[in-house]
Amino acid sequence: MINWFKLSSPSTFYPVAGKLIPIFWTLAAGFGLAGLWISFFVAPVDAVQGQGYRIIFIHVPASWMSMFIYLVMAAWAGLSLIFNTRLSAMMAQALAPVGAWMAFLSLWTGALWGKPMWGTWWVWDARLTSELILLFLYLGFMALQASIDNRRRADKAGAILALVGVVNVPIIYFSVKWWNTLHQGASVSLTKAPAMVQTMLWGMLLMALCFWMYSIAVGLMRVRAIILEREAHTDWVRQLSEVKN
Amino acid sequence: MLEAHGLCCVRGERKLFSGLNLRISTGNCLHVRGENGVGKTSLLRLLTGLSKPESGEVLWCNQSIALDPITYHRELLFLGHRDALKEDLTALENIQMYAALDDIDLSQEKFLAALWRFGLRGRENLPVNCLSAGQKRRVLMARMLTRQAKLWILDEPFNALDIQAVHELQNLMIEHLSAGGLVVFTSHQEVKIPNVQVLEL
Amino acid sequence: MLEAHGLCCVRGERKLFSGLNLRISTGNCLHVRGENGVGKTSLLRLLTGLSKPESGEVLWCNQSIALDPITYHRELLFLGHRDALKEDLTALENIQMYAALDDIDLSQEKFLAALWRFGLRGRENLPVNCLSAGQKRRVLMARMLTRQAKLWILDEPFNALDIQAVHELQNLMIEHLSAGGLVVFTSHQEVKIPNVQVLEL
Amino acid sequence: MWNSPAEFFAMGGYALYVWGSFGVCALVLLLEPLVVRARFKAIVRRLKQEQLAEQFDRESSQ
Amino acid sequence: MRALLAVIHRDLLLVMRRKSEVLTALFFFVVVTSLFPLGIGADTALLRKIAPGVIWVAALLSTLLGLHRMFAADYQDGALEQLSLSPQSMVLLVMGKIIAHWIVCGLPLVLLAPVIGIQFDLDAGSLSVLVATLLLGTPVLSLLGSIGAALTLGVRGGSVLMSLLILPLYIPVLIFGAGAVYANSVGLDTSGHFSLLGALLILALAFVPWVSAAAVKIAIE
Amino acid sequence: MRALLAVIHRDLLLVMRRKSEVLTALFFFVVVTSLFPLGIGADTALLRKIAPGVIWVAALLSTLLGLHRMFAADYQDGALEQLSLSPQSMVLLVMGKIIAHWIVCGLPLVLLAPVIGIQFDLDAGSLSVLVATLLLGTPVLSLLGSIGAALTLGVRGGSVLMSLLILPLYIPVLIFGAGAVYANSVGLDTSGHFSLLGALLILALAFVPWVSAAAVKIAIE
Ligand code: HEM
Ligand SMILES: Nc1ncnc2c1ncn2[C@@H]1O[C@H](COP(=O)(O)OP(=O)(O)OP(=O)(O)O)[C@@H](O)[C@H]1O
Ligand SMILES: Nc1ncnc2c1ncn2[C@@H]1O[C@H](COP(=O)(O)OP(=O)(O)OP(=O)(O)O)[C@@H](O)[C@H]1O
Ligand SMILES: [Mg+2]
Ligand SMILES: [Mg+2]
Repeated sequence: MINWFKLSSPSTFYPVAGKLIPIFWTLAAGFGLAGLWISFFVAPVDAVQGQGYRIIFIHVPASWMSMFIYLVMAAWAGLSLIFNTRLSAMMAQALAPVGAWMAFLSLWTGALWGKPMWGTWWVWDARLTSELILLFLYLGFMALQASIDNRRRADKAGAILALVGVVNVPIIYFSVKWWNTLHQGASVSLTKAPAMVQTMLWGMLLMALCFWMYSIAVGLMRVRAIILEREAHTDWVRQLSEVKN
Repeated sequence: MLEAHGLCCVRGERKLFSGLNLRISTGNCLHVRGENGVGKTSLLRLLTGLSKPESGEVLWCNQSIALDPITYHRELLFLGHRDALKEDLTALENIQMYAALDDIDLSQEKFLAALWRFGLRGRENLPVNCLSAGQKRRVLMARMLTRQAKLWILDEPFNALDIQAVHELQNLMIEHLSAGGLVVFTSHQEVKIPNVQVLEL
Repeated sequence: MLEAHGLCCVRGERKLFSGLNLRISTGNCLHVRGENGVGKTSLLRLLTGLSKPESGEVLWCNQSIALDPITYHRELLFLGHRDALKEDLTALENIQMYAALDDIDLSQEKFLAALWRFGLRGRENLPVNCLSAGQKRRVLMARMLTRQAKLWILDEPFNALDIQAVHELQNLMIEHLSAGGLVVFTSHQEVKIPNVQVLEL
Repeated sequence: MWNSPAEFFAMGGYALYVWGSFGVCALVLLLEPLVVRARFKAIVRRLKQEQLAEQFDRESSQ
Repeated sequence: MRALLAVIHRDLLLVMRRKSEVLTALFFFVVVTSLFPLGIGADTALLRKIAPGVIWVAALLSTLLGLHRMFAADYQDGALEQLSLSPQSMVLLVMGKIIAHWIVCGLPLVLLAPVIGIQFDLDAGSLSVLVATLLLGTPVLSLLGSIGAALTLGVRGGSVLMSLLILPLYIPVLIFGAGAVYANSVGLDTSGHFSLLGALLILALAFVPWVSAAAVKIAIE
Repeated sequence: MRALLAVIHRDLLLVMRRKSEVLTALFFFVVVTSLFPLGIGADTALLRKIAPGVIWVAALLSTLLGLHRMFAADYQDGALEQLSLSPQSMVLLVMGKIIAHWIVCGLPLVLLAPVIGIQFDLDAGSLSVLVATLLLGTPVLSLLGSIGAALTLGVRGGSVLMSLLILPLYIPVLIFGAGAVYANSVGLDTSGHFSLLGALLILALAFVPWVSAAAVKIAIE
């Protein structure tokens, strides 16, 4: 039985994270290679979209992760607000940039996909718009934390913002959706991708797993850096082998 | 009665003090002293409940102030380094506004009398940004009079005051103590108040 | 040599003083005294040229300061009630930034030494908003050292300083005077500086 | 499925879009951990320096 | 209750002392809406089409501009500390400040909107819908805004950072607000929009004061 | 010259200390331009038509938002007094502050404009004209803005009052800037617009620093 309370202190978590990181890197690389192989060499050409559809193998995982990470981040933030645990605040801080990058990738790949498929880089569709707003929420969270010097205050303020964001994301999503269905632009209509071939589904799943593992790995790396930074003056950091001369 | 047990205060990575105990009972006065940056202001903010101690607790009438801050605040007056006066409002409006928020009902004359007592006659209706540094502090002294709180926590109240005003403030504090009030204050100057406890930080 | 002839100062509808003459020569010190609101700060601002007198003029080396303010400002250091420190920058950055604007070339060590002299060792790289009230004033003292101006005009420089810092500031002023500088300052406290002129407003 | 590498890289005429997506994606996913690692190392270096400075302080005060 | 009124009275008094301040949110609203025809051109049909969007965006921006005033000045001169030490619940004080903000920055917009609408050649039906949406929507803007204002207290560049934090939260209000006017102009039913706006208002009223009070407390700690 | 650089360096340092501040003017620009489609609807043809106006108005507003920062903080903590007591001409100091403001609030907009343009479906030609107009126009915005920022120093609610004072001055820039993009998109000659923008820039550079310096001096008296 793991003692969760013990693990929630930065000093015990720091070495554990150090051990976990390589594991997650290996997993990410494994899933990634398999996923890439399927996406380029196994999955057949799409009847409508030709080879262009292969963007789906990174677009969809990135989109999923961007949303999922926000939830996880907000959960950590909420924990830090309620139980006043240092580690969970650090987790939230570490996850924000990862999530922001995922949101960026989703937008980028989506735009690059949109140009050949819809003839335009961007449309004001519900899903796209709410992804853009999600990116803003990430950036706002990061900007807020960066501009408050007092760590304790930065954590709490960030946590409040993250929680408010969680309430708002679904509201935003549905509002944009209703808005869009009311007076939709005539130029494009978002058709769902044609029924997924089995192999495509597999490719997507593998890539999604790869992104997931990657996010965990990078998140842990960031947490370790943050822990060192924040606990620089504690005794246990001074005793660390990598810090000792 | 104000008590503190095992207070510990950390700012940034610096531990300012720890294991600090104090106890002030009715009619008593505590002078917190120490050199610049030793943590006097930080201690006072802990006592008001504006910031939370790293460990330890503050008790008012044997009850932790974190439990029922509103009752505690009803008995408390805190003056900090900053004067918390609205520069656009007049001296009179400023103290009236605070009284309204503090749930205090006084007639206009009372407020004027308080201002006059501290040499602000003729300046009641000047916006505070026209007042001199010392006159701003005098407005705060008038607020001390009208606030009717039992516990005063004052951070360097003698700053910027001229000699006569320093005397008046000391008299005000002595009056308050003899009426059963409590005072905690900091000051780098010598203060002539009978039987004052001193806490050297 | 700083001179003023027939200065008259009006704030709002109140005439604070008029026909005020003064004359301070090299190595001398003027202590402006008076109760709160009598017009000390207003006088000092006239002397710096920040505000213009209703009538009369201020002369520096027999030349009106309004004629060539830049040359005058090169020799002048003024510290007011407000500390004019950027809260986001560190103490070191603050005095370096002022030095750059004042056209002063000093090595980093000089700045650090100035800060250390006033007890800010270990706090050079803390943003100023983390410093205590007295520590902020100490940063200003460090600036007095690095500014290399001839004429110091100081508005209540002893506020918020602890006893030891008050001593150090007095020594600094005495040093400056004996090096041929001029000092004009206000203070409500007694100050121990040899042969200081007093101006009662 | 692919008859030649050239065909593979041409992606049926969608090269710009597909490789633009995959390229930027790979770039981000590779650069991010590198940047984080560099930051981590910088922190460790700073901590080491601080400890050294403290050691000197202690030795010189003795 | 008395404290609530005291806070509102105090904030309004402060605003009145600078008479210009009462009018500036309003002027800003007018100026921004007038800039658009200048930037876009005078094509009436086009203007009528974009009118709901432009007016709502302008309303949103002018609410935003006054927001930093809600707590920042009090924070800087220590008055917020004193407020939090007064024997009142923080939620009440925050609520008072929000109401005062709405009276200064929201209400005038509602009253002026018809005039602006006429500039964009809207008909009477659209105008009344516009006013109704603003009446429901601007309080939500003030409420949500208070969160951002509280979170960015004492943070340099706060007012710009605040915009960044809040604008995403404003989007649903904007969409339903502008959407209702548009729907009305093309003859669709607007009750859906209105009930959604109402729901947003109730939600915000129920939760926001607590959130903002918590944020303020964090800021003064 | 050294003082000019010192002021610029100091202001940029202050901005960098709050890392977020570098990006916020930019974020605001992005967010405002993204609000419009939400308020107006997703009709691409319509969006393309209003794009120049919207982008220019957004640029104008985001410059505006950062303006109060130019002098206000320095004024409040007495640093502006100290600056004016330094042995430098006030004009130089003001110029330094204007340049720093442009680097933080103007330049990023110029760089980001193409991305926003793409969101509104502008073609490459229009995009390059847009960037060129912004490059000429945003310095004028910073320059003119400094006058307003200086005039409203120490006036509560100054930032809103300031917008009010400045927006009328901004209108020519807006008209020529958005006009050039529009003219290009309908195939007209744009050199007239550009030379007018250039003239505005030269005029502003020649006079504004003196005016602002005078205004600052009045404010601190
Ligand atoms: C900038 C542009 C785009 C953005 C921001 C974007 C965003 C998203 C998001 C957030 C999701 C996950 C939604 C969910 O699972 O419910 C998603 C899924 C998806 N997107 Fe995109 N997208 C963009 C462009 C495109 C384009 C151009 C296409 C194809 C023509 C496309 C096809 C898909 C498909 C097939 C899925 C998965 C479908 C599903 O799971 O239901 N997207 N996108
Ligand atoms: N983030 C921080 N990191 C390190 N030290 C800090 C931080 N914030 C505050 N401090 C230190 O905490 C102390 C705060 O002290 P405080 O303001 O309580 O002093 P004080 O006793 O009131 O002094 P004064 O007499 O000057 O008013 C200062 O020494 C300051 O340098
Ligand atoms: N607009 C105004 N109308 C009337 N009186 C004014 C106005 N502005 C300032 N005053 C008065 O001018 C005086 C300003 O004095 P000043 O600030 O120079 O005082 P001081 O001698 O420095 O006092 P302190 O010791 O308190 O710092 C005050 O008495 C103030 O009331
Ligand atoms: Mg203190
Ligand atoms: Mg004075």
